[in-house]
Amino acid sequence: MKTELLLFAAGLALLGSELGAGSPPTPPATGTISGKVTYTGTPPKMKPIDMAKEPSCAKQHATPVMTENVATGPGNSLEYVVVYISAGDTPGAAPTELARYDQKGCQYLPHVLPMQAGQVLQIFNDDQTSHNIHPLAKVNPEWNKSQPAGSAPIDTKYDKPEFIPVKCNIHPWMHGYFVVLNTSHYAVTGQDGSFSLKGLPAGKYTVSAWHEQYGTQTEEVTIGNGETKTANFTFKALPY
Amino acid sequence: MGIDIQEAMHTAGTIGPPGLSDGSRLYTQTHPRPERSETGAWIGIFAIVMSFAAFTSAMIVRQGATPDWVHFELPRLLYVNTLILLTSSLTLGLASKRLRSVAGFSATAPTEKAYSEGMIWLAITLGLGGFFVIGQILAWRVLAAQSFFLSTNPSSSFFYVFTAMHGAHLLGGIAGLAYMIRKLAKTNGTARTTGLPALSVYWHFMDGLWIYLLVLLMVRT
Amino acid sequence: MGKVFAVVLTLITLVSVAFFAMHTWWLPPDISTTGKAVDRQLDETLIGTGVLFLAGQLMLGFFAWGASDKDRAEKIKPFPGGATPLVTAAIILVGIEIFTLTFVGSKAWGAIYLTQPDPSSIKIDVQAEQFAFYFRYQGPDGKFGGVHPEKIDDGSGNYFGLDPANDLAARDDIVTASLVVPVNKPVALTLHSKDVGHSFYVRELRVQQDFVPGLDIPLHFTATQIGKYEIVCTQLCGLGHYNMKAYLEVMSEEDYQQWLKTQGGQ
Amino acid sequence: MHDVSSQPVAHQHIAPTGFLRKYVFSLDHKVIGKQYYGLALVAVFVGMVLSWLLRLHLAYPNWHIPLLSKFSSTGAPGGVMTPEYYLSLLTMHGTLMVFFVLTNAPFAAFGNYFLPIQIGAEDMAFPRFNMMSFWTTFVAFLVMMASFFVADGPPISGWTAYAPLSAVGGDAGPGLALGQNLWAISIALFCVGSLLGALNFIATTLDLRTKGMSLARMPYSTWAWFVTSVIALLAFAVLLPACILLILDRVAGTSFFIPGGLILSDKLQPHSGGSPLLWQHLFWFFGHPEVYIAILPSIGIIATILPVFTRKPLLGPRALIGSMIAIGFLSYMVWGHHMFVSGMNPFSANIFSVPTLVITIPATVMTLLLTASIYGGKMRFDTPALFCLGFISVFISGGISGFYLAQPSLDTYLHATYFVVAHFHFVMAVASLFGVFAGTYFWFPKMFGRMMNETLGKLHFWLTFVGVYCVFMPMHYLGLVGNVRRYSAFVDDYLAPLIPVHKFITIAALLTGAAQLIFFWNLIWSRFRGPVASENPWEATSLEWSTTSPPPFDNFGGKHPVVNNGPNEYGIEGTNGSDYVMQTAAPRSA
Repeated sequence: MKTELLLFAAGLALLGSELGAGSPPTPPATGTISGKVTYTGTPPKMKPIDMAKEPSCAKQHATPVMTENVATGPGNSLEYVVVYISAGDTPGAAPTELARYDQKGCQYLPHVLPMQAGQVLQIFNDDQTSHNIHPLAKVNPEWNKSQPAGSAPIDTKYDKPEFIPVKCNIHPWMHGYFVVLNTSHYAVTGQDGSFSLKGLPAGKYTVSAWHEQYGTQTEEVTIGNGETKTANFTFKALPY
Repeated sequence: MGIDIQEAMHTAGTIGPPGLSDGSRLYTQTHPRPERSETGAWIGIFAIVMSFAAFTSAMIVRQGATPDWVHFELPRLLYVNTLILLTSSLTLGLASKRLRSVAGFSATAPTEKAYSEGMIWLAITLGLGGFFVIGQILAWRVLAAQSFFLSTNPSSSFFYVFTAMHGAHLLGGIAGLAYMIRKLAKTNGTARTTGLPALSVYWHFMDGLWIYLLVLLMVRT
Repeated sequence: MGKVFAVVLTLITLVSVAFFAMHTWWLPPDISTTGKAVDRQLDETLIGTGVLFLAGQLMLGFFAWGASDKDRAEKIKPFPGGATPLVTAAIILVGIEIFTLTFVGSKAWGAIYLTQPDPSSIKIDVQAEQFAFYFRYQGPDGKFGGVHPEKIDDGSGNYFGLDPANDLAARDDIVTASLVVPVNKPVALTLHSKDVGHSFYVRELRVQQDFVPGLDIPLHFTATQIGKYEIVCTQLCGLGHYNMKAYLEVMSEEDYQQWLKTQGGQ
Repeated sequence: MHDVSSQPVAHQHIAPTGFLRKYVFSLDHKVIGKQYYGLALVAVFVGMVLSWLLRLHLAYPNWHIPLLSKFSSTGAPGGVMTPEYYLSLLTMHGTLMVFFVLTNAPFAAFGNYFLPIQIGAEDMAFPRFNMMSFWTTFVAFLVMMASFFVADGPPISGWTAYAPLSAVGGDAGPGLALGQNLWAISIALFCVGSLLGALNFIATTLDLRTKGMSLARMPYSTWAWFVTSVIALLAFAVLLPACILLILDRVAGTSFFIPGGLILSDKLQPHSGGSPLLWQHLFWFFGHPEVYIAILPSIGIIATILPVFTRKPLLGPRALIGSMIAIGFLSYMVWGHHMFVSGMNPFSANIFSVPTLVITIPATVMTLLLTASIYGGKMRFDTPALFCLGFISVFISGGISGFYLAQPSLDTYLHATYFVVAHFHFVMAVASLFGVFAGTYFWFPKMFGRMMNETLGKLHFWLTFVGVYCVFMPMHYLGLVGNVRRYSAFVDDYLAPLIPVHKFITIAALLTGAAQLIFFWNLIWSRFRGPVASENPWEATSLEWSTTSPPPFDNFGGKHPVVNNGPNEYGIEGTNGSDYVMQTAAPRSA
């Protein structure tokens, strides 16, 4: 009698497992890597940009715009650091949404624009003056186009991962970066230096943090289902 | 201005065989003017002199501009080439001396001997010209072996530019020489080689030009 | 037809001259110590050439008028006196014109370009680049820092390629995008270019001087009027040429000192 | 010349059969002359359209120019020109006009056609060189046009291509990579073509003059072409080396014109020690004589045509020829006046200024002689005559402004402003083109055997004459205000008030340009419909009028004219009641 019951139970179990296999697997909860990027030492003090040459831009800024090569925030936080998965991630197809880059008040917004290789990049001129976009690409093809006031946005894309400095040949102070990555998991630190990479399946990752002046740092992070791990980066800043 | 001289030339010129000084086609014989190809050669030389003057002044200015001028030893081979080129001028002289009668400057028909000798000398000249050009290219290789390239230093840049320009002009002369030989051979000597004097003028000039360049390069590099 | 030509030509001539004479479009007032001579030179040339222009054009029209509507019978008239007096007259008149212009003009030119700057003048380093001017003051230490092209980085505002890390003289150098000078003080500029040829042109100063890559070119002036003036580039330097400019701000001595204080070094 | 007699050379008497030899690779100087003229027409049309676009953009910067975006979507997104595209078109306008129009039309085109005929020769001295020179120029033109269709368009460094902007390559801006290479190659080719042409002109004038055609008896146009070809021989012989060095700097990494430590596009350039001023010296050593290469032939043409219509001899022909030679000579001592403020030693400015001003003397002499030649004449106001009068007027206007720019002290203010643009357009472009127009209306009957339409001709003259003054006179005023040239937009505060003037100029330019369409139409119409021309419709004296219209293949139908008179025999008792004596007529007992 006992054996029958056991068999029955086993059968049920089997059946259950059969059914389980048949039904769609509930996706394993994805994890997140978040953290804060800070610096030690004294960073150079950012300089005010004199836009007198371009009155239409100058009048858009109550206080002078500062250079952004080492932008810092409260608590030694470091801005404009690109944090991304440099290994362990299998890049999917390029996302359909556009990466938008604005020229406004003779500034590049955002200062650093990360995007996935192959993603469509749209460049807008929101100013009353002509701008010139000159991404100094080395791996990808280099180009240099002017965009008169009120003309249509420029659509383009980059196929190979690269950190591309962008300059405006008409307004020498305008400098920014296109960061083309082989992953869909990336973030740029805000003024508080914080970032978070969401939607990571369980696994072992190499997380890299890149800063235009202080280079790249990496950290190994392993996360399980639904875990949230912290990864902090600290760059050494020099006054000059 | 030279107008009066020209007029004098005319009046002198109009004394020609009777019946030719009228409007008939033979009028030109009554004008003691140089062979047109020879005039052309001289005008060409004029222009070439100007070009190389420009190059030279460029060299002087450039050398004065910044103290980055590196002096280097000219390949020995150049002196050999110089000898070759000088000889070629000599042989061309011998050739035209023999072919002169062919060239229609004297009434006497060319002797068979003069013609064949002249042709040989022409051929030799052509050969020597060819050797010179090859020699120059070898000289480049010598220099390149010492890793002096076109863009290495202004001194080497100018060396290559000068030699190349001269070589190019000389190739023109060689082409002319070849054409002359072909023309003569086809008609075995009966063709009037009116181009020959012009060719000699040009060839000797190329010779002189090279000497000038060699001295310049010796002094400057 | 000849009469029509004469009338049209006369009209064109008079209208053209009128606009010059009335100064409808004219130079801005001069604010330099050397500009007066230039303006005088311009006036002299204007009168001299104005006479030539009127004479030439009106004579042409007059002759065309006279030469028209002749019937077949009429004989042609030779020009009175023939060519020789005409040619000699031309040579003498134009010769005199040239002589005076050269004589006076060379002085006006010399005053700007052939004189040494006053030793007490403020030394300012000017760098032109595609497509902006940047100006460098020595700062408190009265010394310019060394320039290292490879260190130039517009992104971080190091337009001159200074090396404050290792070069103490560079640390207090003041770098600005506007040329600020005190009134009535001699200023000695050193012009050099970061990339291609540019030019320094201030209409009110009556000076223009090219920047030549690889050369340091001196230029000095003294501004006599407080105000804000435009410095523009006049040497084709690339796509942003039209937009390459900066401002010259002439201040009172006090304002200038005040301004200097507000400017931090590197 | 023995071969003429004893052994006729193929080209001389036997007209070629077969289309290619006859019309394309022809050795006949007349065909080659027409080919040059045609090339100049194409070039001038392109150049003119470019100037329209430039003017439109300056006056109405935000106006979407129709079709322009079709032609270049990157250069003019949505029809609005980018700054670099403006400069590309500016460069092409200057280059095409200076080289392919002002050098080709008055000198190469008319010179080729009429120099041999006017001296009674059957052809040029070296017909093969002649053909080569045209086809080299033609290839140069194709190469230049090709730059419109390469990746980032034609170069943006202006027709003067100042180094290092023109020498460092793509880092300096759009159009400076492949576009600038094509430019340099094209100009180098053009030099070769022009050198061959000049050589030919000189040899022809020296060796092929017919019996009795002493230098003193040559028509003034022939004189002008002769002097010009000597100038050209020297000038292009200097520009060619300059171009070669430029090309080497660009493709071979040499440093002739590029100094060290240059940063372009944030990249340290791999050059050292070159001298940018070297390019300027070489270029202007060519560039200034080039001005006279453009204007002297026109002066010669006018001096030849004017007496035909005033019906009286030209005043002081020897002084005129002397002035031409003097100008040719002086033109080699004045190149520095383009560089007063370009960073060369300021002392040399004073030195260069003197010969520059001295040039105004022969120029004034020529102008006065031409003007005075009209006095007391029995003027026939056909279109060529009108363009002669117009020429004198614009030449005065353009020459006068030379007084200003020749003085370093004024050049410090006026250099690189629209005053300069006004100056060289009047004295070089418009004057030279008026010569070409006069020549065209005058010689068209000889070249095509048909007269041009007078009504259209006069209309063309009046619109053009008034038009050019409306376009270029105001530019002097802009210059006085300090309006810098070569700006693709006027963003400076002090330039804003000048926009209305620019609008006026633009409209005037469009209308003047439209007037040229009348000329183009007249050419085509008259070619087929024009009244048949007699041998000598204008009652002129020079040799081309003593042969059929158009002349036979060997110009004089196997005979050689004998010249007994000068070209200047007007207003006298001619044969059977005429008031002139042909050069070929029996010697006058006087």
